[in-house]
Amino acid sequence: MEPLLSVENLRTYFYLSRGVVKAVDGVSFNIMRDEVFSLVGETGCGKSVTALSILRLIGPPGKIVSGKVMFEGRNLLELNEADMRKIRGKEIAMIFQNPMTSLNPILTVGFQIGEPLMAHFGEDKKSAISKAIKLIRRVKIPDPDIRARYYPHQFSGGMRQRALIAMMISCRPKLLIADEPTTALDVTIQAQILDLLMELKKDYKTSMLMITHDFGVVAEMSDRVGVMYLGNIVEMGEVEEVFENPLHPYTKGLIACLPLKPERKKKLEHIPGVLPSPINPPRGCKFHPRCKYAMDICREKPPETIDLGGHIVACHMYSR
Amino acid sequence: MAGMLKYAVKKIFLGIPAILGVSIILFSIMHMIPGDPIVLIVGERVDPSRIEELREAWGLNKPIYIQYFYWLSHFIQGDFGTSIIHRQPVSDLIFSRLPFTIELTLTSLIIAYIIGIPIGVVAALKRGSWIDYLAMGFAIFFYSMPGFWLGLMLMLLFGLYLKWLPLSGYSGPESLILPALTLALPSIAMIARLIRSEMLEVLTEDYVRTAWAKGLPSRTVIFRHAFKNALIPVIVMFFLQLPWLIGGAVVIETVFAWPGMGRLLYKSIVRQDYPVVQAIILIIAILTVISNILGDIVSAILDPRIRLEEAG
Amino acid sequence: MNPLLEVVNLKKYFVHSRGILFRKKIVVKAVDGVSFSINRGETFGLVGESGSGKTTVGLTILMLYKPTSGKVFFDGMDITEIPRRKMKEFRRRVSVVFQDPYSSLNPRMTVRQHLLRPLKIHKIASGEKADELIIETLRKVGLGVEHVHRYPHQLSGGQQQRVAIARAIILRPDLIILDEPTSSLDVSVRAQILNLLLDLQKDMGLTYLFISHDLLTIRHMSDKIGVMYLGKIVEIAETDELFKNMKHPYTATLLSAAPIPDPRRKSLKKMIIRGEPSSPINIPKGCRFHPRCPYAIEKCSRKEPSLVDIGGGHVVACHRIGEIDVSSEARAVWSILIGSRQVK
Amino acid sequence: MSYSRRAISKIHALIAVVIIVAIAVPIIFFIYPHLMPSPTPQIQYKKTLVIAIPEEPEGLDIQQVSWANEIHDLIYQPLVVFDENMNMVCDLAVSWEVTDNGKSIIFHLPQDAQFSSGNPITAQVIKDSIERYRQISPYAEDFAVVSSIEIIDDYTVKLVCEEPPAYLWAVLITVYGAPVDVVSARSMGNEQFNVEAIGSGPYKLKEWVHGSHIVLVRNDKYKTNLPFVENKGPNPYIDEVIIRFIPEDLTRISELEAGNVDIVRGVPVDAVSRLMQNPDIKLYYTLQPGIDYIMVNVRKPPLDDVRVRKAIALAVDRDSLVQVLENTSIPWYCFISPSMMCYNETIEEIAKNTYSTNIDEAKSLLASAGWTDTDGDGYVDKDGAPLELTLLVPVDRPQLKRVGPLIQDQLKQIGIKVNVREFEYSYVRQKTREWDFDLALRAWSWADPDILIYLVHGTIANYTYANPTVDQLLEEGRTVMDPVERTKVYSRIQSILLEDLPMIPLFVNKEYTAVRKNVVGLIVLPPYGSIVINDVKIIIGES
Amino acid sequence: MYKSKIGIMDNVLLNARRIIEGLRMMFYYKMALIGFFIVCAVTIIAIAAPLIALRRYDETNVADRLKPPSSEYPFGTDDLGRCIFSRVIYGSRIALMVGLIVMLIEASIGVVLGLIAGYYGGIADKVISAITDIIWALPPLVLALGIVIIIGPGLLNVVAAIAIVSWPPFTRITRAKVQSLVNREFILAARAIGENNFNIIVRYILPNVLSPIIVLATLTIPSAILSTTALSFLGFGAQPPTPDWGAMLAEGRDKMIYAPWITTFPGIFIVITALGFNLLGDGLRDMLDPKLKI
Repeated sequence: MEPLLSVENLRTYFYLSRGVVKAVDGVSFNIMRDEVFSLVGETGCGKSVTALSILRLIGPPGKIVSGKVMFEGRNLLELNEADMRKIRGKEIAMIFQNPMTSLNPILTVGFQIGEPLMAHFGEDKKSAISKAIKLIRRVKIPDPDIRARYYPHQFSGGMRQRALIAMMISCRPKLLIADEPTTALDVTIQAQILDLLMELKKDYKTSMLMITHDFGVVAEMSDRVGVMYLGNIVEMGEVEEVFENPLHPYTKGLIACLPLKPERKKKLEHIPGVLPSPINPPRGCKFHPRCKYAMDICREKPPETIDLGGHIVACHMYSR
Repeated sequence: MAGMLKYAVKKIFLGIPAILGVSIILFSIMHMIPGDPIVLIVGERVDPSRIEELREAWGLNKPIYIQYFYWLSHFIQGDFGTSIIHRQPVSDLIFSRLPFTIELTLTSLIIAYIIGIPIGVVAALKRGSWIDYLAMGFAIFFYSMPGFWLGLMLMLLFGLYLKWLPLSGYSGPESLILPALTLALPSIAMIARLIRSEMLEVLTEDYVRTAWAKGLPSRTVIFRHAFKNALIPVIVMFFLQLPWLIGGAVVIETVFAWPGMGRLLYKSIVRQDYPVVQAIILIIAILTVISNILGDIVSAILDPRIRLEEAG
Repeated sequence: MNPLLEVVNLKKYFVHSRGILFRKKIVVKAVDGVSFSINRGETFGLVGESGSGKTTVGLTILMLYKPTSGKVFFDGMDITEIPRRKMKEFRRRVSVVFQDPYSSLNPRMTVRQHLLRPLKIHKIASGEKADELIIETLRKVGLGVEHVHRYPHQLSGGQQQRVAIARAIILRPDLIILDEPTSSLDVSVRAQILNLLLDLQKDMGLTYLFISHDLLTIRHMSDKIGVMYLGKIVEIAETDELFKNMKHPYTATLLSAAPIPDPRRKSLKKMIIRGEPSSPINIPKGCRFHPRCPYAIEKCSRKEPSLVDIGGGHVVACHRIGEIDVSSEARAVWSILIGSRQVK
Repeated sequence: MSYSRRAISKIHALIAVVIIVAIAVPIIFFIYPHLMPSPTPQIQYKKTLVIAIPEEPEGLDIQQVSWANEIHDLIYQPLVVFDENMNMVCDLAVSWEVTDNGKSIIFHLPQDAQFSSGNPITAQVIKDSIERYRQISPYAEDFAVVSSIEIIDDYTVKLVCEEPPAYLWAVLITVYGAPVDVVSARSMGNEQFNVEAIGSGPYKLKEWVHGSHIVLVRNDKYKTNLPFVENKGPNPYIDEVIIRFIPEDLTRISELEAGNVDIVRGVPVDAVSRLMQNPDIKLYYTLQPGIDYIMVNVRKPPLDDVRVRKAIALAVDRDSLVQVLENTSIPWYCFISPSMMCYNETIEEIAKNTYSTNIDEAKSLLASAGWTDTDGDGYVDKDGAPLELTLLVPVDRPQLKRVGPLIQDQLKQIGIKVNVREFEYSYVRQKTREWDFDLALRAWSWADPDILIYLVHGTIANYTYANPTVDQLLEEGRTVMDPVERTKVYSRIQSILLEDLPMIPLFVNKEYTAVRKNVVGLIVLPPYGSIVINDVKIIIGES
Repeated sequence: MYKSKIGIMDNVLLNARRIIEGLRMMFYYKMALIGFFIVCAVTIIAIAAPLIALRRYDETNVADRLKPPSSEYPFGTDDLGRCIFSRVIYGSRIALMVGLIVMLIEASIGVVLGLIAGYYGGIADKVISAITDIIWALPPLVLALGIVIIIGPGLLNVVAAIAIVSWPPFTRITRAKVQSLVNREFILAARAIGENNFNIIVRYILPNVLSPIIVLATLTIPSAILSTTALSFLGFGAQPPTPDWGAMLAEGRDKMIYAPWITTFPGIFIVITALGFNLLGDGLRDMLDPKLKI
């Protein structure tokens, strides 16, 4: 089956005065229709930049250097700005991490939710806002008629995230990118929002790209997962498969170091060392300085990605 | 709006101690100036005994605090007193000049904003490009120029050589252009700087990114989501600058023989005309309080966060 | 044995004036009557969501905030009213590690200066001796001499947190207040820091007050846990007891709502409670949790439940103890967790 | 940003347009009328005379102000004035006579004289006017000598004095001595009268825009007895006189050159040579009735030593000073200038011979006073202390401000270290009055030598200098009516002062009035350069 | 201060790297670089003034007055026959001195008050803020004029007067910045280890508010130079024969038409110097804190 979105060998670099940061350095993955795909990784691994690159929302000093982002047969990276604008919000929508700051403080929530409708379907303000009210009801904010006239600061964090979701599903996008949608929220609210997202996904038959650092969220939400480390996907596969049978030493380490031992106050497994500087990443496999299985070849040569029957891994241990 | 009114009244009352403070400090400063206004104003052929008589006649021989309370009690009743130098009611001297001052100040501020805001916005959008450098360089150039030199050069160029504009004085709206421009050109840099940094800040805000991600046209993103937000503090700044400029135009008023208050204030300080100085400074202080209130009200109108905080 | 720290009915209200136009006073009841005690060498976990007041408890115990009322006994002395001289002693014996390591270090001070200050203030050491102590302490937290002259921004998040910990232990304190020490760190680093904290506790005989919103981390670290909601503790118990036999609906909710890193979790129903926490400005009458509680009855909105000891030091503040069994669901989740797979 | 570059460039275009519009629209809007052959220029030349003066007057009531200016000249009409040769002639008065051995002056008034308000000018009015002056003017002492004012009939008034009032003429010929409409003043109150003063001069107040200008209109009731004007009534050629206050010299002169102003008073030194070359401009000048001088604190060592004062007088190179002033001044050595009464050329000759620049003599005088340069630092010293003096310079007297540093440099040549301190003139005067100074640059303008009583009289003047002989002579000078005898008295005073040197004369300024060529018939009268515009016509169309 | 033996080299290298990094940043911000070069040039001129100048700055020569620029007098002479070139060169000393002294006074008053107001809050904050607001609302030039009249003329008095009336921006910036810092965790941490208020202000807060202060201080220098110019225009500037650019400009303005060199050269030097500091300040702001609102 044709994937909805196919990212091929995407590279996005940031040209800073200190040097070049290769934030995304050759990332490839597919998202099928009606699928939830997660990108998981620690701070600075490039998962957010990947998402922003898909929508071409990278501003200077960042630049998409190469690669392809195929969406319904079109390479988004080659579209002109006007066509790209038609994609954003309408075909592919994105929810950002911090609901507190992602809404414009001087516009009403209803108006902001209606804005994509005005921009993409040429609706007038009145009908856009009346549709916005329906959307607000849909994301389960009480009293939608009144709330539409509220300003963001009158909303709590959870409600703002709901409003953002309403805004982003207003044009019934085919793909919804959620960049750490619950990180800034409390546990109980987080559960509500994740629940809402899953419900909407089912109703609207939207595919989702979930960006998170939280393995819990990944496990609950996704069908497939890609694990990123320093600009590369090191492992990718069905969620159950990756969790049950992690192949890459990094993935193994991450899962092992969760504080889930039956006995408390015992030492946890951990990945030694620190994240290397993104400006001067290690030669060869970027993970090798922290890898307890590192071999000589790891220091020399970046590993190829190996497809082990839908479970993809980039590690020399598995190369033939 | 009733609330606003209530607030304004309250704020003015709160401003009264500050204004009183200003007036007391000023009164003492004026009396600290060595010298005696009468000796200063009269010419050579005056008898020393006559000076004493005048001092008594004009109430200048009383202790300072009595002079002050006398002056204050009259001021409260709307009597600004009599100028020592001009022997005329201070209110006449001031209120005939005030319209000119406000006209000049407002015009120059508006010019500065009209030119400064686009420069700042372009500089912010094109940060680090030659346009940024050029725009800010241009603005800073005028900012670095002594005001009277700029004024005299503009006057000689447009008034004397090209004969495009009136040289000086007030003879209709076109005579406003040169002094207003002289006053405005240096302020452009300030405003451009401010709007630039506001824009830079707003452009990195998450909600601007959200707006891009919604697929809004750039025009909408930049104006509706970035510029509007960046403008709020700049507009509030407008009101805060207003009183500051009123007394600050001494130099420009002198160059262009503009009948404003700055020149009167300057002359009155130099010649120790206490009642005039006191009255002008107090008016400026009151204007400051009023413009602060206006600034608050405007920012409340523009920014729902403040507006609703007050209402709720 | 006397507890090292005893908090009795601690209250901390913040009074703000809000509004530019119409100023009005707003009372935020951040901590509204909290009592617990920590024994020497023990770790007490304080868990709760944002706004529950757990951080304020920590800062008030440290006397960085003046308590509105209540008492804090440290090693038998009431530190809410001790003289300045004694205060210094208290400062030496109690230290703190904050959540965000970058903002808890002065960006304009090197690692050495950070560690030297406490030594100077408390006149512990100076000169060469101080430097030796600094290096020794850095070694203890897993840093080397090469880090001595670095500025915080030249260190990674984990290293920054190690510096913060080094600062906290350099005076050899008795009690360390750990305010979400790992929640801003990445998973791989988090484990390192947790291990370090455990090591230090063992080596130095430290007592911890461990504040976190993450039930799993807090379970791993604590001997005893208090669950906070809107400025009050709703449940306190020994860790194992709490997880096996949680009584308060909120405690159960917290565990159930947390995303569990196991795909098998998908098959279990989640306990999703409605609404959002009320604001500490506007605390609901009766049980603070009742507007969101699935088990709430009429009484809950009327009367505030008090903490009841149900045996073995397990105290709960709920009107419906015994009537409902919140832990069956939690136990199911728990079994998945504890039956954690082994990583090959 | 990559995703919006195109859009931003559109915004640029938009913003550029906004800027251009913001700048261009006002310019086009305001300039357009100027580019068109506009039939309505802003200032009308034919019937309106525009005069630019540096400072706004304090007030219009001549009896309340401390400085008279051009506006008062036009609003008021003295009884008598000096003509161009400094002979006394009638203005308002028909005639005058001196009686009672010079102790009384009788003025005869015209029978139909009126103020611009229409109130008649009678003997009673003259009396009331002088009485009012004695009450409220800062210069009330001017009439102190008048013991009583007798009304002989409605049109004859007699000023009776205790002794011959020699110096009273100096007041009477100025606008200070002009009658004011006392009846109106009484009904208006003094404050209001100061704004809307009424006199009997050729023009009356129409409008005073504070800080900007005053508009005067023709006083149709004006009549004069001035012998040297052709037009003895209202000037039909000038309906209005606009007096603009332009403090900045360059602006004032530029306005004249641009043709927006017909007459400029207070022509700055720097503009004189330039204006002389301008074919569109005529320059008139009168000589300052007084001198610019250095006042010396004779009580303060080392200036209490006359040798030091003389050395200073000898060290100052007045020719250089004048050169720096573009020759708009004349070097001066004695205390009475040619445009003052009792001027004596011989004294000036003697003074010039005595105090012409002579560095060597100055140095030897200093040496004889014990001041020599022992440490070779270029400055003389005595008992280890260098000779260091502070020179107060008034910033608002352009001539004095300019020569300050030059005098400093000249005194350096004889080894005196001078620190220049600049203040407003009034403040310099205050400092000297308080004896808190070493040297101060000062000036006066008053045609009668009686002014000296306010400068060097031991008790009246209250300056540092006191000499009983001088005091006595000054008092005598007030009472001598015969000009020749009076000149002798003041010559004696000058001789003593030249010996004592409490003041060191520097120069006498030429006071210029710049007028556009097409303004004809203007008369500038000594000693104060008052302008008489009875015969003025402004011809337009003439280049 | 005692330095650990181990790591001294490390430290040296570290600091060297920071300086190089700073200079490299400067190159990245071209405006700042231009400003920096101008400031350096003016400073060099000021230091080397006796070597560059052709004559004494107070040497009058009436015979050579009002000479246009020539090989003998590169910038011409003024109405007293003084060499404008030499005066302009010596004037750079005055300008820099004025700028630096004003900046130092303003910064010390403003920063101290700002630190107190921001750190202690409460009544101290209210009082200081009120004073700051009042002073800032009054026209600074006129106020400075009044003070000059009280304390008498002279360059140092002018400098003091300007400084006394224009410190409020320092207080405001410092106060705002301090307020954003006082509840930061490292301040809490400092209090937790027992630092007293003085040490917290000096060691923890001050270094962190320094960057906006440096920017503001740089921008204060040109405005001080321009303020003295304005006071000179009103007749209250430097006392003769001080070769103050502003005084030269103000005194020569009547001859702007027929002896323009008297004003042109000091004017150009004022503009260039002020431009240099302004560019440097603006560039520094871009480097240190682009969102700073000054």
